[in-house]
Amino acid sequence: MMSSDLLRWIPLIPLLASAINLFFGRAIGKRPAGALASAAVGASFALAFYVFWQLPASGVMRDLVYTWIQSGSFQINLSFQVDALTAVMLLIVTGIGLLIHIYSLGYMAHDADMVRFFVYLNLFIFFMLVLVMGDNLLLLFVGWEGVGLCSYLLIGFWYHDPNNAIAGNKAFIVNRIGDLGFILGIFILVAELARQGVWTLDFAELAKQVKLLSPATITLVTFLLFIGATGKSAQLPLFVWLPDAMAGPTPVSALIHAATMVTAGVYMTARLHFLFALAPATLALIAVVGAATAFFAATIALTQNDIKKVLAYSTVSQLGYMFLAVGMGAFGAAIFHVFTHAFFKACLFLGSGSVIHALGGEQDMRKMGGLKSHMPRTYWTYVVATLAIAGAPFTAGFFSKDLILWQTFSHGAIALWGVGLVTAGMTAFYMFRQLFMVFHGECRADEHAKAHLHESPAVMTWPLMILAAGSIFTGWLGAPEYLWGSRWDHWLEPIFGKVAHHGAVSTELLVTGLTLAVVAAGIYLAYLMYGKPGAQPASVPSGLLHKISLNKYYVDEIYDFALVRPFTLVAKFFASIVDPWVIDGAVNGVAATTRGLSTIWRGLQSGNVQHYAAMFVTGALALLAYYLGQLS
Amino acid sequence: MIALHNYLILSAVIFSIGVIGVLIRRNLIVVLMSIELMLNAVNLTFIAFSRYLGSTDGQVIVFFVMAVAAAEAVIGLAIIISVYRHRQSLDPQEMQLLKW
Amino acid sequence: MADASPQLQHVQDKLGAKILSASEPQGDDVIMLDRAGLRDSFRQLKEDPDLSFNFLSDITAVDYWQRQEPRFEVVYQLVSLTNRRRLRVRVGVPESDPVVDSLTPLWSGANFLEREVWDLYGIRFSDHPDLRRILLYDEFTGHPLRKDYPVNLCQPRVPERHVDGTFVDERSKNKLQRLQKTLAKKH
Amino acid sequence: MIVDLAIITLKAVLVVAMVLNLAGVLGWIERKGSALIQDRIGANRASIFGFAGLGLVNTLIADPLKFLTKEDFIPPKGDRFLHTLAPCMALFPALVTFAVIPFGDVLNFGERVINLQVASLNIGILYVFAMGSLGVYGIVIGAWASNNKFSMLGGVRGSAQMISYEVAMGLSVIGILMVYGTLELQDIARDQGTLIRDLMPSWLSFLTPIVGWLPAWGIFLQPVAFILFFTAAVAETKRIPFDLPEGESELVAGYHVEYSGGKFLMFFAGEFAEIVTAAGLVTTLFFGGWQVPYLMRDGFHFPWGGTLLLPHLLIVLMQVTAFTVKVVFFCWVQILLRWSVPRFRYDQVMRLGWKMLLPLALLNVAVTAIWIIAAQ
Amino acid sequence: MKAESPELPHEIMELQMGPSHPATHGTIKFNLKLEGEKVLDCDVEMGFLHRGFDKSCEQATWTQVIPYTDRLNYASSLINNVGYALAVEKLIGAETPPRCQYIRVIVSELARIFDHLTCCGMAASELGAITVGFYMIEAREMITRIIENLTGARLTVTYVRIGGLKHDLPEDFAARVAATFTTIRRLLGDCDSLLSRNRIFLDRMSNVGVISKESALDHSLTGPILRATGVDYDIRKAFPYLVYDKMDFEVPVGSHGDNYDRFLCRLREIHESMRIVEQALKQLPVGPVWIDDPRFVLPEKEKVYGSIEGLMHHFKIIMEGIQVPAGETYSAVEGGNGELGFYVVSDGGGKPYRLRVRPPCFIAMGAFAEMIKGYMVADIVPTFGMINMIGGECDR
Amino acid sequence: MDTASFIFYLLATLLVIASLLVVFLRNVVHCAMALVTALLLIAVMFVTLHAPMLCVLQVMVYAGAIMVLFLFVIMFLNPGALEQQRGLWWGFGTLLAMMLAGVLVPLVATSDLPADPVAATELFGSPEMLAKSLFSDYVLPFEIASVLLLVAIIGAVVLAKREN
Repeated sequence: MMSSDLLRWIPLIPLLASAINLFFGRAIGKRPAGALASAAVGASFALAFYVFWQLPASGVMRDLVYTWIQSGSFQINLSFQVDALTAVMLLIVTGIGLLIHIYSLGYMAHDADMVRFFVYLNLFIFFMLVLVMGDNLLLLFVGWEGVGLCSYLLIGFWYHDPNNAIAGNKAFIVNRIGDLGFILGIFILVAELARQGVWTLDFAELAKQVKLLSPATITLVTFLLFIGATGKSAQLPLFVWLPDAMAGPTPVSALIHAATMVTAGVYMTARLHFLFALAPATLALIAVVGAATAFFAATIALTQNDIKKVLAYSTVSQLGYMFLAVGMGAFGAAIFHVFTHAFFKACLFLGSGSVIHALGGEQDMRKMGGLKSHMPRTYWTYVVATLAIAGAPFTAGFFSKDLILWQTFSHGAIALWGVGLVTAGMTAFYMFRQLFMVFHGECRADEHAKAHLHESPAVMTWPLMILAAGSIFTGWLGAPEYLWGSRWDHWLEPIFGKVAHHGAVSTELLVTGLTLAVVAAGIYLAYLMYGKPGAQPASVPSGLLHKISLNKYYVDEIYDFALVRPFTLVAKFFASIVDPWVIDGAVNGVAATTRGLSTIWRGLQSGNVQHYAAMFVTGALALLAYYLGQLS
Repeated sequence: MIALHNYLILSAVIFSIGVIGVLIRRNLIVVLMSIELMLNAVNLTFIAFSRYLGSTDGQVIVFFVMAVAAAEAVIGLAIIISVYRHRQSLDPQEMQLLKW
Repeated sequence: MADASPQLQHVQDKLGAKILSASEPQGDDVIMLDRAGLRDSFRQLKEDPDLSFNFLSDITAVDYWQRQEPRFEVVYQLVSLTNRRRLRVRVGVPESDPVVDSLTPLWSGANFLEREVWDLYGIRFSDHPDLRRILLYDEFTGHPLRKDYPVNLCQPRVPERHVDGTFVDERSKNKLQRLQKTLAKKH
Repeated sequence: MIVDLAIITLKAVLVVAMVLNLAGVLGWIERKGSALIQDRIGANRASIFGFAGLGLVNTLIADPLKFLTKEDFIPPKGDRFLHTLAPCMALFPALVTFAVIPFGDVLNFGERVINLQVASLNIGILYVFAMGSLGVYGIVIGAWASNNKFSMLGGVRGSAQMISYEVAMGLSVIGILMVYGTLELQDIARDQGTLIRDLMPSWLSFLTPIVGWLPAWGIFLQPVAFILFFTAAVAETKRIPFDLPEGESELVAGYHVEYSGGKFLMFFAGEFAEIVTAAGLVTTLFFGGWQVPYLMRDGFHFPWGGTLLLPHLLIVLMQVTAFTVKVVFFCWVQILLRWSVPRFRYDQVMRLGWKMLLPLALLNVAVTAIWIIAAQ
Repeated sequence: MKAESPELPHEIMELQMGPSHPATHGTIKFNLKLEGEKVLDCDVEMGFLHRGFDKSCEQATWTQVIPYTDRLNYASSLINNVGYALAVEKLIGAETPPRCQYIRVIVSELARIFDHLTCCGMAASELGAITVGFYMIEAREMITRIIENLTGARLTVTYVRIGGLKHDLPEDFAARVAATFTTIRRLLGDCDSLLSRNRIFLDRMSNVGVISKESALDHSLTGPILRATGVDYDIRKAFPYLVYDKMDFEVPVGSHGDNYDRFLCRLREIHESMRIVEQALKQLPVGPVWIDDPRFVLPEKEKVYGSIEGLMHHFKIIMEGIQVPAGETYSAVEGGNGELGFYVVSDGGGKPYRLRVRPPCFIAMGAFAEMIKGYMVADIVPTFGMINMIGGECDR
Repeated sequence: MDTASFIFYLLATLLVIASLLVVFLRNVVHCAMALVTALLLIAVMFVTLHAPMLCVLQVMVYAGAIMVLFLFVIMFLNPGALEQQRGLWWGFGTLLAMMLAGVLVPLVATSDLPADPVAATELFGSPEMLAKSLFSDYVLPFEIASVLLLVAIIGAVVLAKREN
């Protein structure tokens, strides 16, 4: 284990920048403030890269800042650690973060509150880094809550529109439900370990001591932790907040709600893999939830018309894939998908942002089309990213998704694999649907928007291009054995152990081929329905299923009907009956009683300080006398 | 040599005398001064313990007590001035706004 | 009167009937003013842009006891700083009703000067804000610059006045009381 | 044991006698000095059997005699006890402060090594401030016990002024303490025996030929601190331009307006003793104390090479003389100041203390700290 | 006793400054209302030095009044002499010979220098700059010596007579004056460098005791206090008397009306006065110093001792006084502190029927409360100092 | 009786007397002066307990600053009248406090405490030692104390300032 004071600066630099912008941002101006924020993340990225480079093959770097909580033998440090897993996450957070900061310089250039935006964004980076770098569960939880806060702030960034504020609230509340599970899990974990005489929340220590726990406890703990993950990572049934979160600025959607924060659940499970690995029941549940989420979200994405909503549901779907992998125990594959997904999804979001930017805020795909010629760079990067997410061969998505599907298949979960396969096809379909609706065909935008069509500035397109490149090449790190082999698994080996390879290469190839076929079918279908010259994207046949999908399975309505309404009713009942009669009655009754009694006792309340002091002394006297009596 | 008891008894006596002042004096300034006396009795205890246990901590705490006493005196006297401005009196027994 | 200087003529034209008489002894411009509406006359002298006697130099009085009627004359010295001219204003005040309009509303400087005239001549000034004795002490009887004030008159001795806020100790208080008693016996 | 006690007593008596005598002499010097400045003759009336020539001696005796034979007036409504106590409280701190000021290096007397300082405290300078802060009581109590509004105003002014300037004074000394790294005044005085070239950091060695020959006196190392300290010290002695508590033309004589005779003499002597103490402090902190440049324990060692060995007693004598001369010089500076400048107004004094001296002192501390770190 | 008003009366301290207080040189008393050290209100109580000047004059012959005038503003007694003589001469209708007029100008200006040096020096020393005060007193002492040499007295000179002067200038007068002025200029230079640009002194003087131009006129202020506010009202220029119209001098005016401007005005007036004296000495004509009118002029001593007519003449003038024609007049000169006016009423007898002095510092004290309100206790010292209240003149 | 005991008992006697004077004198200024005396005696006691630094601080801070502040306020308010008669309450309060002493004294007297001081090193109670302790182990309380003082200053200014 290495120790390095360097680590603390990785999160601290963005925090400092955030503080500087918070206090002096207005003074130093919008652009310098943005540049400062970007530079801070850049510095963090450089440091992270340096750390990544310096990281010994099997080593862990650690930086103890100070002891945070010291209570008996229970000690929580404010300390950071970097191991292989964290290093990857670090690079994702700071790297993608940097690109998105730069992109935001262009995207937010006309916003009056740009300084505030960067304050939040830097703060988010800080918390995300705390989340991934914390060496104990409590610190992780701090980061977890911190990113939740930043997410809330950024979703409601344009708080003048009440809908945005409501979306922010929704995200926050839904996350709370998950967090409740999460913190309960932590409590139970601490309590159970403490019963065994171990007071710790350090990951390293936990990994050693986890054997002390009974299987039932582990299952309970992991289940509760997973509830937290479903909240943060938008899994069934707590996914509803993510699509609404698109109310925030697009760079936020790209950074927080696609690339980094929502993958925190995956990261958490991976970080605690030693715990989850001991809970097969939870893993099974995770797998089922993951697959179901993937499928379910994909079906919704098929019909959405809002460019960002499609991407949002696609994110939920992809997160489902990740959890599917987790459920299979293939943590490495899950993290790999997190990694590749970060690139192409960020690219897609930023591309959509570029489109929205060009169209002056228009998000409805039915009012787009034919943008290919107007925005060539955006278009081509978008194509690359779409291919990647769809799983076209030799793109990043191909490798990572294929790995997950293969792991599922090879673990024998054929049913789940089937779901995944269909989802892959649907992914290809809705992504290409989107591509065709946005960039191909005729332009359906209104005249005013048309006149302003333009390619985005270089600060926005350059990140796009870098991300597009990443969407292709990052996958090559994790190529299957039949190609050049996975460096990825090798890298994560010290954490997750050696990846076992079941099944024959031929089977694997067969499965891959099957996947490709389904994907190709999806793409073709999309072409037929939306991309073919003469297709009318706006008037696609509508049936019951389509309607259900378009309305997102009425999940919000169901929640509203099943949960919110009853709650409101109960609340109304309490407000109109219980509160005025029972509670107020009790309170008033107590007050009346008190008043009655106090008429007797108020003689003591002379209002004279010295009388009170005398009573105080009398009390102390009594206590001391009692103590003296005990002594003798 | 003097035992630690002696210091403690002395400081207990001083403390009790301070309590008398707090209880009976009808001038807020003297009440505040009595509180200072009580604080000093406690300080003496700390120093005596520090000496007899060979630990610095007692002295450090007395240092902090002094800082707090300074703050307390400043605020207390400022309050007394305000009170005097409004009520033209320093008698705590005349200040009975808290009386039911 | 007929050969009045242009300046004096001007003043006469402006004030008209208020002027009882005008003369120029030793080249000074002197006017006698009517006691009634005195302040208005002075206001006109001060504020009329043609006259603009804006500077009150002095106020005093003369007691012509048994020489002329009215017995007192209050004498004002005015200066016009703009025209560089002086004007002396005399106002007759009868002994029976020694009251003159105060000029303090017009010139703050008149405050002390009128107090002095009151102190020494006993001429009162109506509307004066603070007509107290100024040079003499409060217990002084009579007004010494009147011609009928005997030069060798004895004035009452007065004990030390106790002013709130000064410290008078017991010993001095007893002394004072003794003094007051002896004084009371004498009078 | 007995001998030690005797030596300490002797030192104490010597120092108190020196301070008191110097204070008395200063009374005469002030008269004569002001007369010198103002083209007057000055005090020339005190004579012994018609012989006025020995003005110093005569005045030294005549002044206290005159005071002591005057009526000791206590205001009838004043507080008799405190009125009597106050002058003692004013004089006492001024006298005892000198205990920690060294007036020479060690005196070797056979086997015995005598430290030429009454009390060697490792908290030396803090003791000075502690005693200084007690000096306020003389003023406040005297002012209150006189039961006079003018003295009350003077007392209020005095207490505010002294507390304010104590802060500035304390902070200005911090720089010196940082440089010499000790609170003990004898050590500070000893440290000033080195030369600047010994303290010069290597990256400033090119300056050594220019200033290296200077002794490492506080004035060269902490010039700003000297100005601040001296200003605050003058303010602490309550003399012009800081004589607000007395403010003779506005408050008559301020806090000692109701004092006469012997008690007034004590206030008077206290003020001059404070001058001497202030001069002693300035000398010790900034002007090498008893150090004679280049004079080491065995003789002169000149920076340009020469050495002149001297007998021990002569060296001690030179040191004590040097100290005395420096102290007298700074007393004279204060007297000169008193006759040269007008008096501040109360608010101006406060403004100077809190808005000028205090920030400057803080800045000086910060700069010194940076310098010390940089020099390491 | 509970105070109902939000004003906090108990915090207002009543302080009685004077009549024997170092700041109130001359006897005067201020009843101050203080809030902390801030002056809220000031009531001036005067009259402690009241001698009954007016009443005394009514009992003395016209000539016997002259020593009384010495004691008005004793710092500039020569000006008082001159002012009184001018007033009586105006009533008589006599004009003195040119040499007499020149000498009167010279002595007036010497007295003015004396007065201003006293004022500035005392103000400085009251502010603690005692050395500067002593320098100015030293300069004043030189003037005193000249005056002593001329008149035989230092303060109460009684030099001017109705219709002339006690005697002509001594032989070496011009040389003495020249030597003295050199020294005074050097001393004033010292004072200037020690004081006028001294930061502490500036802070104490400037923006203290401010009175506006309008308020100053309203309060009938004259002299340096009025001129410091920017009004160039100087009797010597506005209503020239004697031979001031033949002199080349400036009237220094200030701009702020604060103590510092008053101080500077007085300092510059000293320089102007020295210029006037030098000019007058240069232009001094030869001739008699008495008017040629036996009704008012004492006969020469030889005649008094040598002839019965002379003796009778002398006896009549001394015992009955000169017979001033009945009438009344007002005549003003520029005194040290401002317009020094004499209102003279004669009933034709040998004694004044009424003699009124317009005392400039009495009137200035009327404005003192206005000047000091809102400033601090310590500001009373320079403000009062720059008014230069002289008890003899103020209370008479 | 050895010297140390003699000094202790002398100081203790004086201290008790001074404390009683603080509480029972009727004139506020006299009370304050008695308190100053008590504080100085405690400072001396600090010296005998090897805490010279705190002795100086006691003199500087308590006697030199806080008590001057008290005097300042007493003079500022200058409550002319002496305190009113105390009546019954007087006896009751005194009795109560005496009872407190009656409990406290046996309580501390019977506890098991070291009878002899630990041999003090040269550095014990010196500024260096105090400073080291203050700026290493107690640096956070130190900072908090400084913030507290700042707050006290601001609070005092706000409280004592007159509204206009």
